[in-house]
Amino acid sequence: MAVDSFINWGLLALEPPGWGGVLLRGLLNSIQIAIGGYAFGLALGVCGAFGKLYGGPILRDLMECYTTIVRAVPELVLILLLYYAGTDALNHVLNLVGIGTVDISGLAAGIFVIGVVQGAYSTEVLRGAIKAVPAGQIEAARAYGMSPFKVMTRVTLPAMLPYAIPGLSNLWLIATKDTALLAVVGFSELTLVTRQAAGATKAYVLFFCAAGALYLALTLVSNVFIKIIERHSRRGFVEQA
Amino acid sequence: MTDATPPDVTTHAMAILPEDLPTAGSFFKPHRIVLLLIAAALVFCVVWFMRWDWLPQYLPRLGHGIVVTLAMLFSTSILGFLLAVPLGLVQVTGPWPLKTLASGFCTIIRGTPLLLQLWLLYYGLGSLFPQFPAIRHSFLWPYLRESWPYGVAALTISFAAYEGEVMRGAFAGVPSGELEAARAYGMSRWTLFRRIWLPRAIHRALPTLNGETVLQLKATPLVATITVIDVYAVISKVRQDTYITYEPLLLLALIYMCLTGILVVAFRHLENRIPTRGA
Amino acid sequence: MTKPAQAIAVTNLHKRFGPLEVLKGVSLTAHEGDVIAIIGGSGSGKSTFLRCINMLELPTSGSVTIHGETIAMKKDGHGGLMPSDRKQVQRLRTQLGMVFQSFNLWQHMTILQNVIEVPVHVLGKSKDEAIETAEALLRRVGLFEKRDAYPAFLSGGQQQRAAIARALAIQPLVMLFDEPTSALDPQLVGEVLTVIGDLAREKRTMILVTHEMKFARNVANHIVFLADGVIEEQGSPDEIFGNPRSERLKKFISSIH
Amino acid sequence: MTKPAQAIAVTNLHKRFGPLEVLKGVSLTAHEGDVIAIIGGSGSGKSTFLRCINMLELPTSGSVTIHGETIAMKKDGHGGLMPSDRKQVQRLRTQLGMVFQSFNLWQHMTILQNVIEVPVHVLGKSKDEAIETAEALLRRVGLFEKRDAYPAFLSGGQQQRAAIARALAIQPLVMLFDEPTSALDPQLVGEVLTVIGDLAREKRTMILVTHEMKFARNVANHIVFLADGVIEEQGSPDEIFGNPRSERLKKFISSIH
Amino acid sequence: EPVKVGFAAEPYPPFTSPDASGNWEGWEVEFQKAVCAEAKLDCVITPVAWDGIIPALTSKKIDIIIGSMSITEERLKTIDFSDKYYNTPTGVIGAKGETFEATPEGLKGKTIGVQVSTVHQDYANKYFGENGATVKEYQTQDEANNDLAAGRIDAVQADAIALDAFLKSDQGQDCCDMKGNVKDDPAILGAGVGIGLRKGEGELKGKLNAAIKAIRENGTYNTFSKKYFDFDIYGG
Ligand SMILES: Nc1ncnc2c1ncn2[C@@H]1O[C@H](COP(=O)(O)OP(=O)(O)OP(=O)(O)O)[C@@H](O)[C@H]1O
Ligand SMILES: Nc1ncnc2c1ncn2[C@@H]1O[C@H](COP(=O)(O)OP(=O)(O)OP(=O)(O)O)[C@@H](O)[C@H]1O
Ligand SMILES: [Mg+2]
Ligand SMILES: [Mg+2]
Repeated sequence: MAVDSFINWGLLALEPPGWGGVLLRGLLNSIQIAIGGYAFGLALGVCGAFGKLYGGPILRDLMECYTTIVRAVPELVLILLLYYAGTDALNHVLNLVGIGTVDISGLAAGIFVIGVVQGAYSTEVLRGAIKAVPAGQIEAARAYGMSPFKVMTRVTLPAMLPYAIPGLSNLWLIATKDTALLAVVGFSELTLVTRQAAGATKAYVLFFCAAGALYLALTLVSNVFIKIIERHSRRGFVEQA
Repeated sequence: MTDATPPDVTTHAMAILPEDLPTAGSFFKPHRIVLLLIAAALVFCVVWFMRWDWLPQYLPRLGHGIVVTLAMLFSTSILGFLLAVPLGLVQVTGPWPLKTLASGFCTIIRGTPLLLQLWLLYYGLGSLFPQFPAIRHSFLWPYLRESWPYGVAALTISFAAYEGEVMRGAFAGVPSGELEAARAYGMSRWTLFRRIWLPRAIHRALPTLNGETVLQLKATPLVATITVIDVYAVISKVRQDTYITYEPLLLLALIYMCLTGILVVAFRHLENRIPTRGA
Repeated sequence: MTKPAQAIAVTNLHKRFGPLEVLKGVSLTAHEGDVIAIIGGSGSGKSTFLRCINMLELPTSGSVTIHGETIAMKKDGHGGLMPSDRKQVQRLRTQLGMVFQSFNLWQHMTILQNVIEVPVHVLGKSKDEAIETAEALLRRVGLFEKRDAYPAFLSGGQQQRAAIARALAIQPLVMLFDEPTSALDPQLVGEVLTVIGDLAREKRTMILVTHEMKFARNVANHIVFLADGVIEEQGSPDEIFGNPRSERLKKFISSIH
Repeated sequence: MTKPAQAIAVTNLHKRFGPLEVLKGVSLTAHEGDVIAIIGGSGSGKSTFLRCINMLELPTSGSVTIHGETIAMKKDGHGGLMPSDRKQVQRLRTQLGMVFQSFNLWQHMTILQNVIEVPVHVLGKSKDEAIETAEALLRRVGLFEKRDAYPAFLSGGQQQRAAIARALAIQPLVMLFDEPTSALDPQLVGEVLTVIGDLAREKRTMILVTHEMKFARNVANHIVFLADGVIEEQGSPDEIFGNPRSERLKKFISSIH
Repeated sequence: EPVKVGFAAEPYPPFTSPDASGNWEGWEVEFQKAVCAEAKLDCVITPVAWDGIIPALTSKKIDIIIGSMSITEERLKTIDFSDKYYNTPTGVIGAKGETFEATPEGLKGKTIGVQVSTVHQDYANKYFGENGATVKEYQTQDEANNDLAAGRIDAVQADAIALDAFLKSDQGQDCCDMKGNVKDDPAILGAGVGIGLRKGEGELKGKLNAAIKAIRENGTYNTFSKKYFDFDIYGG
């Protein structure tokens, strides 16, 4: 019987009673969270990397703690902790400053959680990339009278991109896959809706394979864009064999 | 003559590595004492004001859970690595059908979430097995009934795919001169592989292997979602039994930090055994 | 003959790296139109001296005056000095066109973008105006055709000429050259020296650290021999090369030939 | 005087890389105790010739005989040859001790492990015996103290001496050296040449490609000048250096001095 | 101010199950609609992971739980409950062809699946686990049913109604049948299912209690219950 449903392609139809539409909406959710979390993580990462490289000793140690903890604790545990404690703590803080509680949507919480995890990873990637920029390039900028902010925006950041892009693109692929972990907190992204669909129809193999194909497609499409971005960022660099 | 390949940037960004450990000498600085005091106060608050009365009752189970986690980690890393070597090798020298197969395998596994692979194996494949009486009555059934074989399989496959990529790079990166020297002294292909190419590739890949193993540790809690009782599952149970939200999770984070720390220190020892010069 | 205005005056400059005192009181004045060549053995502190002038290294003591304006310094609490007014340093740096030994062109910009970067983003010139000046400068150093290429695709000599154009684009009071040819192979040295020689003929104020003695002799009107952190001897090229007095300088010159 | 036995005989060797014919029929015989130096301009095919002897490059045509045993070859279907018996090649290769320009020591093994690797794992000697021989060899090349160091921690000259010990450890009939000193800076060249000179004095059969003409003249008993894929001239050192006949050799020798 | 109604994001027929258009349906969904309408609350349904449903409540991700949550002593330490809105017996199912009773003796040596952090887990541990059975915990009821069908476990203990719905499904019909109800133990199995809410929200609790009472009295409760059950689910 399960063998029948395994080849029952009708279950994947976009319109109900097919579950294709549900899966696609789940995928959309996953992509939204991945994009949001990635962008938030990148912003954290830029601050983190500069904090770690140029901050005072205390800031540097705090950043070190942040990246160490995130890199030592499984994402799944972090996601649980942040999902429950993070929003709780945020509301506590808001309460203290007297703004009152805010209603944190699952989407926002998901973005926050993925963002915090990604933030630590991209801190490390960006820090490595900034350190790879030849010191002379930054020195030259200073020698011609650029202010520290100008040095950062005009030279350091653009010059480190080629070194950062491979790492950052891997992080993007990781972000898309980490959204699956939000299934354990009941957020209806692709993996959870897949499980619901599979549970409701008992066509496990079909739905898990379908979801796998969607994730894979997302990865492959991302790879195409990554290639383009990489090529663009490496203009000005002699190709290394 | 630097030969220490830096670990893959992403692995480094995601996993603590031996080089991240502070040395005792560089660690103590004036402001650190203040930070340590604040941290100590924080820990004190956590211990004092939060609920820990459940802990003694669950200690034996936690111990058991840690053993399961470590068993998962070591068995899947070793099995995965054994698979990764041929996966990497055929991508470097194999005939094209094998090459395509291996790189396709790596792409697919690396392109989909581990959680999904785990569920596909356990709920998908696992629910197909009982429909075949031949399987149901074979000697394998007592194992196929359990959930841990599926966890081991999924983690092994995933590790093999990630490590296969690493080994591909490592095999390709062994300087051709060293292989040529081996050939010039009359080594057969198998001796060359066993004595020079493989150890040299592992030597090169060691920093990345370290990182990937830490990542593998971080992936193990996923098996709790298919009813394997690892340390994560024990903590879930504590939470569900007691309805305490944060304390068990904090303890869990601490446990994983300790496990990671131990792993990293072990790797530092391993790395120091074969010195490499340079950056 | 009235003396031209002072361009740079360095007074009693000391610089210490930890236990090592690299500069032990160096004073030097450059007037407008001067071409000063600094020579000396490896590790004698030539680069450090040049980098102290535009505060890429902070001196331990002493003062630097650019066009009559002394850089305001304060104690940094570790026995050294630091600029008390960062804005002032940034402003004065735009009067010093530094050319580095290793070019230090910005790799993510084309040659033209490299040259207009500072005029547009630091000096606040309009982009059109900057491009016009830049193209004239690039034509002058013979790189007009390469203006849209990225630095990595240029030969060392071309890169160094681009770096010179970049420094000239800020219309500096003084050009500082730190061994501008020593990262180049002999074939490429010539093209860069030609450009610098042209600048000297135009009476552009320059301070250059160089190992090319023949070139220094031809181009500079004043030679400074640095040894062990002090100015061991200085004077006109003919004095220095034709009639060296100190033992050290004699030895240095003989070792070069 | 009876002629010593033939160690290596190469007959009419051709080697083609795609459209480029690098070796156009080279024949050479080395008897036991011969020290043959191959000289020639860059790209003349010296390395290729040496690598063809132990089949690191497969010749397009021609034959190689080692100690009277000819390497059996068959057509590879692309217009070249390939060994018909891989085992034979492996066996004969253990009679040729190749020393590479870039050392090619195995980086994951200590020096001692490098030296005993082939005796133990290819020749099947006992480990103790291999260690004994290896230590004697290392003592001879002056590296006994370094036997437990990894190659990356040795200077280039030390690495090359270790590579020579590794090649000697297989007790080869013939040592093949491919520019064993050209990856070294001048200071380090001396120590390696001393070791090779010692080997020559012991009447060990050697074929060496070198750019050190003075050394070749002192050490070799036969010089081969390769040009454009053929042996342009060969003879005793005195003939070659004292009385070169061909125009090319004359030009080559004058360009070296 | 909308009230967020939490329940487990997993199929739990006939109480809650998703359909292919992503909507949730079932008896409990209708009950929730009726209560909210009666109490004039603006309710939004918010599926969450069962495992984290109480933390979600205390951290205000949801405001009330309408998710077949039994009222127990242990839970009352952390959260508050409305009056019960249904109560059903607890059953045990097993593979067809196997014959055993839903008693400690009958289940000795067997592996019995329960959903984690349910009253059934506590009950099974106390009555079966301590008498020679292996209790295996599942994150969702669906997984437990599924593993029973796959032959990985021998029995499943749960709410009799939920089990009944499973037995009526294609999969359940093929594999399993009801082995009977377990002996009641109100101390563990609780006093029925109530709406969970945070402590100290007396006003909301009052509204909900009143609404439950009202729909019971005005017949709404019976009307929608008839669609799903042919007996009185409210229980005695
Ligand atoms: N940042 C630094 N930290 C410590 N020591 C330094 C630093 N920069 C330079 N030194 C030391 O200061 C001394 C002078 O260096 P400097 O680069 O000025 O020499 P130089 O005259 O330019 O030599 P060269 O001709 O080799 O470029 C050297 O001994 C050098 O090692
Ligand atoms: N694997 C190869 N594929 C194609 N061409 C090759 C290959 N190896 C060598 N060649 C070409 O063969 C010619 C001879 O090379 P070879 O290395 O034998 O010269 P050589 O005499 O050793 O020169 P040098 O003194 O520079 O080492 C060169 O033109 C080289 O480019
Ligand atoms: Mg210098
Ligand atoms: Mg060669």
